[in-house]
Amino acid sequence: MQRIGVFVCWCGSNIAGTVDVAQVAQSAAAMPGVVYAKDYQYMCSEVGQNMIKQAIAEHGLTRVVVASCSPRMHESTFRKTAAAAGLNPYLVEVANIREHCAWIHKDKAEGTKKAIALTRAAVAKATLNAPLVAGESGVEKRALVIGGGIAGLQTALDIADAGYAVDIVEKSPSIGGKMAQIDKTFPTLDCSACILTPKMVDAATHENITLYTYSEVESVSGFVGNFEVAIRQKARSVDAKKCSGCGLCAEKCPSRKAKSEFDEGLRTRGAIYIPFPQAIPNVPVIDRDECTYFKTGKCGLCSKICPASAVSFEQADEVITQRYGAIVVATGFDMIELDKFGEYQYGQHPDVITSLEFERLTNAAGPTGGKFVRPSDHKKPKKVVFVQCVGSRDTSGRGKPYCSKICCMYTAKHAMLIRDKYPDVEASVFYIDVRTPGKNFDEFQRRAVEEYGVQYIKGMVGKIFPEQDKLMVHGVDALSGETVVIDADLVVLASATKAKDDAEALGRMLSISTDTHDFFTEAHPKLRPVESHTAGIFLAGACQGPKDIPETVSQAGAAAAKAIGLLSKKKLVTNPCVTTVNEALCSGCLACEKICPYGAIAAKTIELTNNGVKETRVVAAVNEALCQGCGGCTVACRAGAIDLKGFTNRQIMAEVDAICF
Amino acid sequence: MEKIAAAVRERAKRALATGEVDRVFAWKRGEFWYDVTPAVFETADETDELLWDSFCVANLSKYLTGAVRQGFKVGVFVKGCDALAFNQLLQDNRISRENVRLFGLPCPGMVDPEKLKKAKRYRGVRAVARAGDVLALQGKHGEQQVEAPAYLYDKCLVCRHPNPVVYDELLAEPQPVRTPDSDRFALVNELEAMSAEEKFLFWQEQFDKCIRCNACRNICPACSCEKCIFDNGESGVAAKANADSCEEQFFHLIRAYHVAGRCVDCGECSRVCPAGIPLHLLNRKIIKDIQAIYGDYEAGLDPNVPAPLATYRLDDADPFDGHQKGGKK
Amino acid sequence: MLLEEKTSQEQAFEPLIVAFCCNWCSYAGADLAGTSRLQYPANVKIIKVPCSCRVNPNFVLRAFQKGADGVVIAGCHPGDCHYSTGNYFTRRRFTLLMNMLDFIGIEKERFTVDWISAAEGSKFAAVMNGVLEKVHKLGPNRKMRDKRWKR
Amino acid sequence: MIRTKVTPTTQTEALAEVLDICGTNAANCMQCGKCSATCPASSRMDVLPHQVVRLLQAGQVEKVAASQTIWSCASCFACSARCPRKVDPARLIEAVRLSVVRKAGGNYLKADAVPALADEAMPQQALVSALRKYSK
Repeated sequence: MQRIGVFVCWCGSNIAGTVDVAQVAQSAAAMPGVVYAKDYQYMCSEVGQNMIKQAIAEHGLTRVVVASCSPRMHESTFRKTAAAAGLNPYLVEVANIREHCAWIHKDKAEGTKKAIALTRAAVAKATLNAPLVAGESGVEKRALVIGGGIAGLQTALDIADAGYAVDIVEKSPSIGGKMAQIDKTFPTLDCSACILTPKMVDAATHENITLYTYSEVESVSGFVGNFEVAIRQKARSVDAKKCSGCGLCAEKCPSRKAKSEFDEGLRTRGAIYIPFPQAIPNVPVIDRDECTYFKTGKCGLCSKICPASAVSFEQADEVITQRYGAIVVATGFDMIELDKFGEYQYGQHPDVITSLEFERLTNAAGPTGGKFVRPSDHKKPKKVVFVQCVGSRDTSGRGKPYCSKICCMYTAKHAMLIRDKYPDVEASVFYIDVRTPGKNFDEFQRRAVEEYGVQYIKGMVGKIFPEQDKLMVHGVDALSGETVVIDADLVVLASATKAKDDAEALGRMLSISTDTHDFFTEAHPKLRPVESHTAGIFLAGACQGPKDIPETVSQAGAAAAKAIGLLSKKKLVTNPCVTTVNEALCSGCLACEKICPYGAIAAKTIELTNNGVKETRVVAAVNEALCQGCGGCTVACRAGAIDLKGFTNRQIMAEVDAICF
Repeated sequence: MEKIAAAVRERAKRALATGEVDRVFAWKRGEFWYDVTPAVFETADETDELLWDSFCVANLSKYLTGAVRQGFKVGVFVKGCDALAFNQLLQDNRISRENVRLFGLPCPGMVDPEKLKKAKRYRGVRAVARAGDVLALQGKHGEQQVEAPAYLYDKCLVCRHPNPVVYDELLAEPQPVRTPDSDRFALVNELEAMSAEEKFLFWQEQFDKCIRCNACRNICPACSCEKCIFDNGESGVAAKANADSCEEQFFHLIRAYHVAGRCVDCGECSRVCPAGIPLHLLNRKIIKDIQAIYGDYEAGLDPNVPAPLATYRLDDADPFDGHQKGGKK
Repeated sequence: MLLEEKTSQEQAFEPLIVAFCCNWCSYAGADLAGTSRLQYPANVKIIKVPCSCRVNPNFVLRAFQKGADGVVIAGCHPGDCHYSTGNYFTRRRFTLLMNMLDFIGIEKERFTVDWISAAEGSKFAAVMNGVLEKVHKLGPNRKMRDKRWKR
Repeated sequence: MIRTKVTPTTQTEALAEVLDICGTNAANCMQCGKCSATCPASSRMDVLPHQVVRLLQAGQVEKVAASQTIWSCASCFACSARCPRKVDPARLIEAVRLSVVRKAGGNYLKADAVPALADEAMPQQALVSALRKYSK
């Protein structure tokens, strides 16, 4: 028989106002197994806690029930109290008589009755509580960063600087991401490459950082502190060890049809190519879908001319398996397709371009060598029209309902840069609202209007008609109530941002959740913005939601800090409320294994003697380090062979019985 | 049928004689002419007793669990429903495919002695021979021929799989399917249409008859737990005594729930129930719901397709989201 | 039974509702209902489970046996499960159980599953009030009840 | 012209009638002006479509009802097709129009009078729209 102590808290008048606490204590004293019952004003106070400790010692209590506020509030407090008195902390149960009782009922008799019932349930459960010991698991001192854009680079550098090994997995042939494509950055207008390239070099040369470019995460298993990740390094068809990066192959490659991803398709590249001059690693890659050798078996020119004989057509994908303590997801974003916005003529007319294409067009290293000309006839435009919110804040289904956040600023930047370099070019911006919250952001946008004379028009563009060599942009000035038309030479569309197409698939692989737009969800929108719901996996940058560079970098730093905090731990305490298998009852049907979201259950073969006959039998076995204690398997198990510690079938049934008493 | 029976006997004999298998699970004559009992044959000589006739209704698959575990190589005869059961046991890891030689027997439907009895065809019969759908009842006073379908088990009349869905070799020509699948839910539909009160009274009357003999459980190919939760004192739900009708409700609901998505609808539970409780209706209700809500799934057809309760879809029907607020999508 | 007697008995009917709430969403939602001082009748008694997928149909039937007039299971919204997939299984399991209860004549209204997030304190109170109202209309649950059980 | 101050309100019967007829929600509009920019008939309008929606948001149904706009709208639904917020300005305008013609004697045109007025060169779409618009 257990010796149970019940402690009823007044919580000042919070509970005592609607519950007769003395009567609860009195009724509790008569419950089976209860040897001590007491009420006190504040059980969580030092005096209250001492009262519990003293009672444990004096009355030899084997179980403690505290009837007080929600266990979400003070369960850990009372567990520590019990532990201090030498009792296993998991022998404590909390009856929630504040949030679930005192605060919702007005009638004292009714409240008291319910408080007694809840206490009875807690006593019944506590009777069946078993001492539990939290397990420990080690921490692999290595972090994985998925994505080699500015978010991933910053995270990796911060973690590496703290002294931990970091691997960066980047899908494309070079690190750098979207920021490498950008010409200038707002609101300071420094050159994007000038501030990014040093970071890329830092990452490439850092002794603690390993780069896996042209690679993808193939599978993830394990748990916080002990993830096991398989990384597929796609075949570059060039031996990185031999290659000197001279670029001769890319220059001589006769296949010239492929569109350069880096230049947003504004120019072509060879089948063997280096994505951009500052690419890291500076090793070309063969696009096997474009390469004549891979398509027909003929050519092989690159291989013949390579002075280092680095070209290797036989190279195959390689799968690298590595263990990590923490994972940071920094996969970034993309721009939406504009095929549903026919009225803007994008894709129909070469002089209607997206903002990212505009970045390449004005970049000194871009397809025009920095010369500001329009794509159709390479003439310098006289009038440029910018359209904001192309697909952003759109609930009609053509675009995305959210604000893409960065377009107001980069459009102001584009317009300002044009006016700065070419005062003879007119720039107009169609906008719905201008949103510039950020340090020096509004000043920046106002400067575009006030100093650079950019024409801001509140309103949208309804349609664009090409007329001779002009684009007639028909819009509205909503403020003056006039319809407007501009004979533009170039139209730049600020298309909405979106999550990466494969974000949801990656989320599933990592078992982290995504929102309706496939951005990864943070554990708490305010208080845990860089953690995912899965312990040990953190989020950085625009994969979590639209972000500009300063925000991305600060989130990357925050994610790094969280990862460092995790990696610096010697041991992680695991949740002791995990499932266990009673092998004698287990039939080995593995229904439990099939529904476990953590892969914590596996088959195990045991040998046993059944009535003198030797048998081998398959049973389920739980990896306690992987189990998170949801208990779903316990229901899948018909025989009740698998049970959840802390929430056993018997315990919950005892609660049901006590409530229905 | 007698011709096939000879082939069956011959095949079993050969399997044992050549050491192809260590044991053969089949049927032999019981005490009465209508009484056929499952039997284990260990030597070739014993197989003379082996038979295949219109009363071989017993499903042999479930007996495999013990023998296979002890490492024996077993040959077993399976009818259509038995093969579904075999697959279900396979899915539940209760047997291993490698240790079993499956002899498939297309089944013309089994004869229900109770129906013969009710039709007053019972008296004086010594043996029953069968050719196609004609039964020859041989008695003291000569032979009497009757149409077999009138005397088949109800479950055989709505049989969906007279031919085994899995086998190593088939020992006879395949049989045609008698009736469309929809027929088997006729009674379920009738019950569903009743009021809550009528339904409850119907089932209470049925469950009250239960004597907790556990025959339904023991015959069921999906009920193959090492130790049933109702036999386990530690589980908190164990109860054998018929103390209160509510316990029978509990038992039968949970029994049906435990085979949800795993029941092959062989109908054996109802056949063996000494109290005549139509237990298969509970199972069929679940089968009907699963098909309606989660799409076509038939337990025992393919052990590699995940069972409905072992999987989910993001866009599953949600009867509980009356508010349509909050959450994702 | 005299009419008067019947009415007084109906008035005296205090239904017992057992609610299983998942730790991460619905239990927190119930806490929020308390913190926001929202009212719902004292007849609802909450049992905490880690996830709605921890609720075994055995528990539901046990509650009915032992005298509950209604049973509620509350979990995170599908897609929001703390354990990522738990409530998808809850949804399938109890869709089938609810239909089965209905099939043997236990009114569907006595058994409720709902998705209540940690932020939905008001929804928690609304769901509980709704359940109470429905169960009040149906009256005491005498079906499935253990006859040895007395309240 | 003398400007009078208006008091924005959503609590007018006239507005309720209009919203009831069209079943769309003017509050979804964020005044981007896409409708006005798109409208092929805007040249004949005194009040632009986005201003119609704004006036309705503020409960100023009479101003819309008195405008030329509701009779200039060809109900081509280009605005509705391109509206990023699913506001459906064409239906709102149609609703105001209906609220006017439904008033006793408010019929703008009798159906019998149409053939004489019909223009051979007029596209079908406009013809049907006109019938819908003027003959309620």
